Amino acid sequence: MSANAPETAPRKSGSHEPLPSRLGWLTRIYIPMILKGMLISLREFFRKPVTIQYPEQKPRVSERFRGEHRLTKDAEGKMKCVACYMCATACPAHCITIEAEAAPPEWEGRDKIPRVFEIDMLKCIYCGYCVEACPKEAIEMTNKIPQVYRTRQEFIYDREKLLSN
Amino acid sequence: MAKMPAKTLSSEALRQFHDWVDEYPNKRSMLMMVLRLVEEEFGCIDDDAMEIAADLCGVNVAHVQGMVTFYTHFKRPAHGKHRFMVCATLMCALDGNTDQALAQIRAKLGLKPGEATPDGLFSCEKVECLADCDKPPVIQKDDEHFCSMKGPALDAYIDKLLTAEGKTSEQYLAATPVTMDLRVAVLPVHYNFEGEQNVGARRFDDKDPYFAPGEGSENGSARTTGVPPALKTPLTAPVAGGALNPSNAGHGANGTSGGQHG
Amino acid sequence: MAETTPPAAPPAPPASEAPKPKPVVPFSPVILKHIHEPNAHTLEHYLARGGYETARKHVGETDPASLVAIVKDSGLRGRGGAGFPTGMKWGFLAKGTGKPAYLAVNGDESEPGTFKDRHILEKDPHQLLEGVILTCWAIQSNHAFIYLRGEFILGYQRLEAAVKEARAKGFIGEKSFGKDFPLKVTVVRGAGAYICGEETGMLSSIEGGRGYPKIKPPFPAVSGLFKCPTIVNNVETIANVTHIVKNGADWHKQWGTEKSPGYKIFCLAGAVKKPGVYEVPLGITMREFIDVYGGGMVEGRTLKAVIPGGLSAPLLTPEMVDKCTLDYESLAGLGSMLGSGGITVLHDGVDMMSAIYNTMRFYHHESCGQCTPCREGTGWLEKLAHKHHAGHAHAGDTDLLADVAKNMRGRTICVLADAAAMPMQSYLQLFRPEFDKRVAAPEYVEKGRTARDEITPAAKRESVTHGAPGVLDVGMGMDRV
Amino acid sequence: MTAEVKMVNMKIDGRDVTVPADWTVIRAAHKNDIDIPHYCYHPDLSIAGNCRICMVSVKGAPRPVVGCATPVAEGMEVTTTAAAEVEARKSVMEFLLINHPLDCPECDQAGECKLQDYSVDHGRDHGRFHEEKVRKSKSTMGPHVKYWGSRCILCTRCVRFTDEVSGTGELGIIYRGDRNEIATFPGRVLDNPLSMNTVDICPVGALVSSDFLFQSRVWNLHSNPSICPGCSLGCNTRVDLDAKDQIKRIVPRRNDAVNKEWMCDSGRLNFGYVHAGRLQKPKLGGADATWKEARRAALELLALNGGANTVALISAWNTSEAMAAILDLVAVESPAARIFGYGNPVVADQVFPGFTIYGDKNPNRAGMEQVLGIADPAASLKALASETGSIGTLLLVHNIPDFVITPEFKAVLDRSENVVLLDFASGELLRYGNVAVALPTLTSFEKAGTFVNNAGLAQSFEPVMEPATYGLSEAEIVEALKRDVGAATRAGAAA
Repeated sequence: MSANAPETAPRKSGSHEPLPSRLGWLTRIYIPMILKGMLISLREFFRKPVTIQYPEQKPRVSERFRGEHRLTKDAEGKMKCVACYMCATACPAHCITIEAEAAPPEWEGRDKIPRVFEIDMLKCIYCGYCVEACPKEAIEMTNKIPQVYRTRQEFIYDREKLLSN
Repeated sequence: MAKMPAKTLSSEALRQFHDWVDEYPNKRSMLMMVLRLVEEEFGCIDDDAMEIAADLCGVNVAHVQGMVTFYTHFKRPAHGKHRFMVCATLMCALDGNTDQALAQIRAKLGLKPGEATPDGLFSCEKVECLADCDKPPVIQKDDEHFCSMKGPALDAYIDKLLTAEGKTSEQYLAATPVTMDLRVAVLPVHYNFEGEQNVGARRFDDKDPYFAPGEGSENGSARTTGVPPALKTPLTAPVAGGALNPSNAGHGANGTSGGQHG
Repeated sequence: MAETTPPAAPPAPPASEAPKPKPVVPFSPVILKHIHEPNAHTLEHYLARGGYETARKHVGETDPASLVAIVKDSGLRGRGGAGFPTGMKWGFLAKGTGKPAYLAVNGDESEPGTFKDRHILEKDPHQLLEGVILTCWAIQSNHAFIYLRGEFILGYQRLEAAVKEARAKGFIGEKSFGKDFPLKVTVVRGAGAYICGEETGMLSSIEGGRGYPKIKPPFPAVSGLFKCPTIVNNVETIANVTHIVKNGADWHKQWGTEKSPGYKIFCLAGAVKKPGVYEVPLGITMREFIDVYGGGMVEGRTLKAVIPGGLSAPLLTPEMVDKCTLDYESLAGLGSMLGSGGITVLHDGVDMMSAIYNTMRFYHHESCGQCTPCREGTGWLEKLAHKHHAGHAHAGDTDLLADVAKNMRGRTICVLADAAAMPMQSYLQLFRPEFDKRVAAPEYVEKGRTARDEITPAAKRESVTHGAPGVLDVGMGMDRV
Repeated sequence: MTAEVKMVNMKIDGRDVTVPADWTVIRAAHKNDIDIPHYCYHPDLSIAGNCRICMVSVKGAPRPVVGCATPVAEGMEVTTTAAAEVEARKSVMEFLLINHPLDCPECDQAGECKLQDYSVDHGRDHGRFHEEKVRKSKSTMGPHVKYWGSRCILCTRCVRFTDEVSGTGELGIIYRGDRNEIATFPGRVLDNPLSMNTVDICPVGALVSSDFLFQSRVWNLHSNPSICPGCSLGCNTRVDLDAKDQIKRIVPRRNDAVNKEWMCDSGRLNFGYVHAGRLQKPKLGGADATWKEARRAALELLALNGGANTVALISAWNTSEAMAAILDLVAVESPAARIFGYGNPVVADQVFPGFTIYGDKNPNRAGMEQVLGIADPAASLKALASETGSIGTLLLVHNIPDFVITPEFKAVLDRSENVVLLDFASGELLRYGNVAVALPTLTSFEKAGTFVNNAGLAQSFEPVMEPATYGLSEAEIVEALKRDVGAATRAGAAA
């Protein structure tokens, strides 16, 4: 027993008598309460519903909602990602797969781009660490709610999908 | 020396070289003077001249290239036949003396510092102290040294050169000057050697006599150091950055000596 | 052939205005005595004025140690810039190493504002050569190198000719002056590198390398040229040797001050009426030198500052000029240095920001790039000075200048980093208000990341192509190092 | 120690240390586990003293000095962590980084970069340089080396390497001041057989291997020590593998008695055979078989006539353990069999001023001499080849990648009626019609063993990775065969 627990009258050990009820008789017959509940339900029939018809309807989400990922592009339309593996390193779910390759020679000032950039959305926990880790601001989270697909393969987003997401 | 330079030294120059051999404790220490010798012999120090100097002094040609690019007064192929070096250090630059000389050269030849005329006859550059600080501005033109070289003296001198070359000032003013490129040619970074993949660890199959018994390399012989590989891309810009762009002549661009902050 | 105009003849030294308690001895130029005579560079001219007599008398005859003693007694200090006592330096030469000893004469007069050696080399090369012969005998070296800067074209031709003449006459060669003293004199030409004026940088250049200074210790006197004991002296120092050996140590000491005996060639440039080279006794006042020898300031200008010892010497304000005498100690006391004796007078119309920017550009261009602080620091100083010059410096840039200059000092192999940092520190100390006037923008910190992100795509592309790959937008948490 | 080495006593950070008199401060400190940061200093190269990061304070000196160039002296007192040198290092670190592109995300060196390490240890946490950086060239130096100029800190280790160790001098410094770059002469390339050492000694990401370029981030690799089987020197190596146990690169491991810190390019790059062209399963007459079937067939062939017409032909690429195991097997199974050795043909040594690549491309020739008593594998094979008459069973323990079948070797094969092949590769040998049984073995990266190098130094190594195939080491195969024999004997006895 903790030291600062309030002191109460010691219960008689071994007593099995029920404690007296503190509810009044009106309450104990429950009918007014049932009526009250039904009234609330009835009122909500005429109000605007708070639920939405997902997935036909999409919810409005916060600006800071962490939805599906997107790979960003620079002013010239080239992907910003340099395949530094920072996101993959930071990812607690190990859902990011990157394979690097040399950037095309005509991309001035760029050495490396991802040949493969895949995110397994089934593994992803949407923590946003990848966005935090990115030194190039090349990955960000959209406010798209994760989609539903029929096969597991479809949940693996590749580079092109992420770039156009 | 797999690649033989296209040029050869004249017998006089070789005699001069052999005179020097006794003067120096070793051949390497003759390099400064040998570079002067080949510069005089060929008019400037180009790649062939460096090979010759390296051969004479028994040093690696990469070292000679390091020497030539370290010392700013060696004449390179990019420099004009008449190379104007205008002192731009404080004592000459005070009271606008350097600026005046440069302005005069520009008015006559259309050259800004760091530029050469398209025909390669004239070039102009800013250099650091030429050690005649009491009579600014100091200009060195190749092996000629001039004090207080501004105003009519400079104009007359340039006119004299123009006449000797059979050119006129107007010709140059109408032409677009070229930026002097003193950089060293290097292979671009995306260059791949023969049989090389861009990525991926490969089996090592060249140059090692054991691992390359006729297959792998087409001619069956291992490549040795010194034979330049066939280039897929022309041997020009070191960076995919176009440092030749005149507007780039900002802070310390590659090797454009004196061309800074034009 | 272009020819320099002969320098103005040094005026007769004023009779008696030396503030020294020492008896005033009238002084007439010693080394520069004949430079404005035509054909002074020829052997005939030199022989006619008693040339090579001293060398003939001593080489192979006198005990070398006694020559060293004479020079040591004379108190001759190195004229190249550091002012190290020459005789003492000769005494440090490692003996009994079994390796040959070398003499390397530093004629790479690269400090801007200095042009004295040019006159010795062009007008009186035999005088230098006799000094070389005597020095070689004194330090028992059989091989002397004379390293000239590449710009001394006439000087090289005349010195080379002089060496040939002396060789033909038997002054140098297998048997110098017929004595059993083989001596080789080799002239090496530089090609435009300030750093080769630094003694070990010059040795590297003579060895056929890039002019990279070497780590000291070991000092050249122990392991220098080709890893052999080497004495490095300035051209003027060596030229002095003949006169000191000829006339004795006391003769030399009759001029100058207690610690800076003798006379020295000073080069005067800038806003004076009569710039040029002047040989004066050490210890005369700076004012006297500027007003009497230099003929005073140019018309309509007043003195703003004086660079007393070549470009790297800290500046003197007019008040300091009044207190200054031309000797090593006085200038050191004023926080500057006598250096190589290149005095540049800046008038009141000089924009100090322009001057410091020019100075910093010089050091940036001339840094050899061997040590990190100098290689990177000189460029940084230039860029910051350029911002002040162009008037778009940020608040804090001026303090940064001071800090960068401080960080460069004393952390490199040679003193070029110090030579670049010293004028910067001096300008900052003396002309700080002019720096502050050019500060246009608030501090960087206030701009922060968002400001950077607001760069328009076009501007960004522009900077990307101008900057190094990936310079602009690389993060890793330290994005603006 | 025959020569008397003069020792001096000195103090580093308050610790009394005794070191040889010709050492420098940094070497004395490193020897005593006191870390002094350094870029240009390398124990096997000359002293350049240009990076200026190894600043230490020496009692009596007015300002910090560089540890790499300061000789030790009796009674010297050095501090490495006092305010003066910490401040000096901080400023040097800042200077090093101002023109550095900070492109760590794109740089292969990230994760093993001295700039990163020392920046954390000695640098400042923010930058004060807002100006435009100096641009430098990026270039391909040679077939295996690329150069990123703007990352270069001009420590000149690579230049000193080509001057002093490889002696080929392809590299030089060009330009001046902060425009300095490393470059080859136009038309010449850095293609000496030791070129990739420059990548190793580059403390930053300026020189990178074009073979490892963008292959992996180094923190995703795991490393294990090994011994290079490329030649008879037996360079000590570190094998870096990725998460899928694929070898990504091989780099030298310091061993002053063998290879110092160098290694040849060929040894670094010759690991392709581990992951490709492997013999995956035992083969019986050209068709896949189970281990059990293959073992039974092998035993039958070996035991033919008590081994009277059996020859064991063992290559000098095998570990000493494998040779001993085979010897063991032969003794049990075919006591009358004869044992011969063979190996790669020996070519001329490639001698460099600081390193030798041996022409004897057999890692364990000395081990073969010790275990099998065959000093010259080539002569041994020649002796076998000069015989006539058929060989009943040839137990061929091969394990040589990229083996070129010589006429002599072919003659031996042709004379053999049945060949029992132990090899890891599914190469040309397997296609010989008379290879009756082929048992997959393991490469030296996948098994433990010992190579004895040409100096007689036995170097043991452990597997660096899980086997890539269903192969077994020779010792395991022999063990299983012996078990089979035992089982058969027991069964026979029971019957």
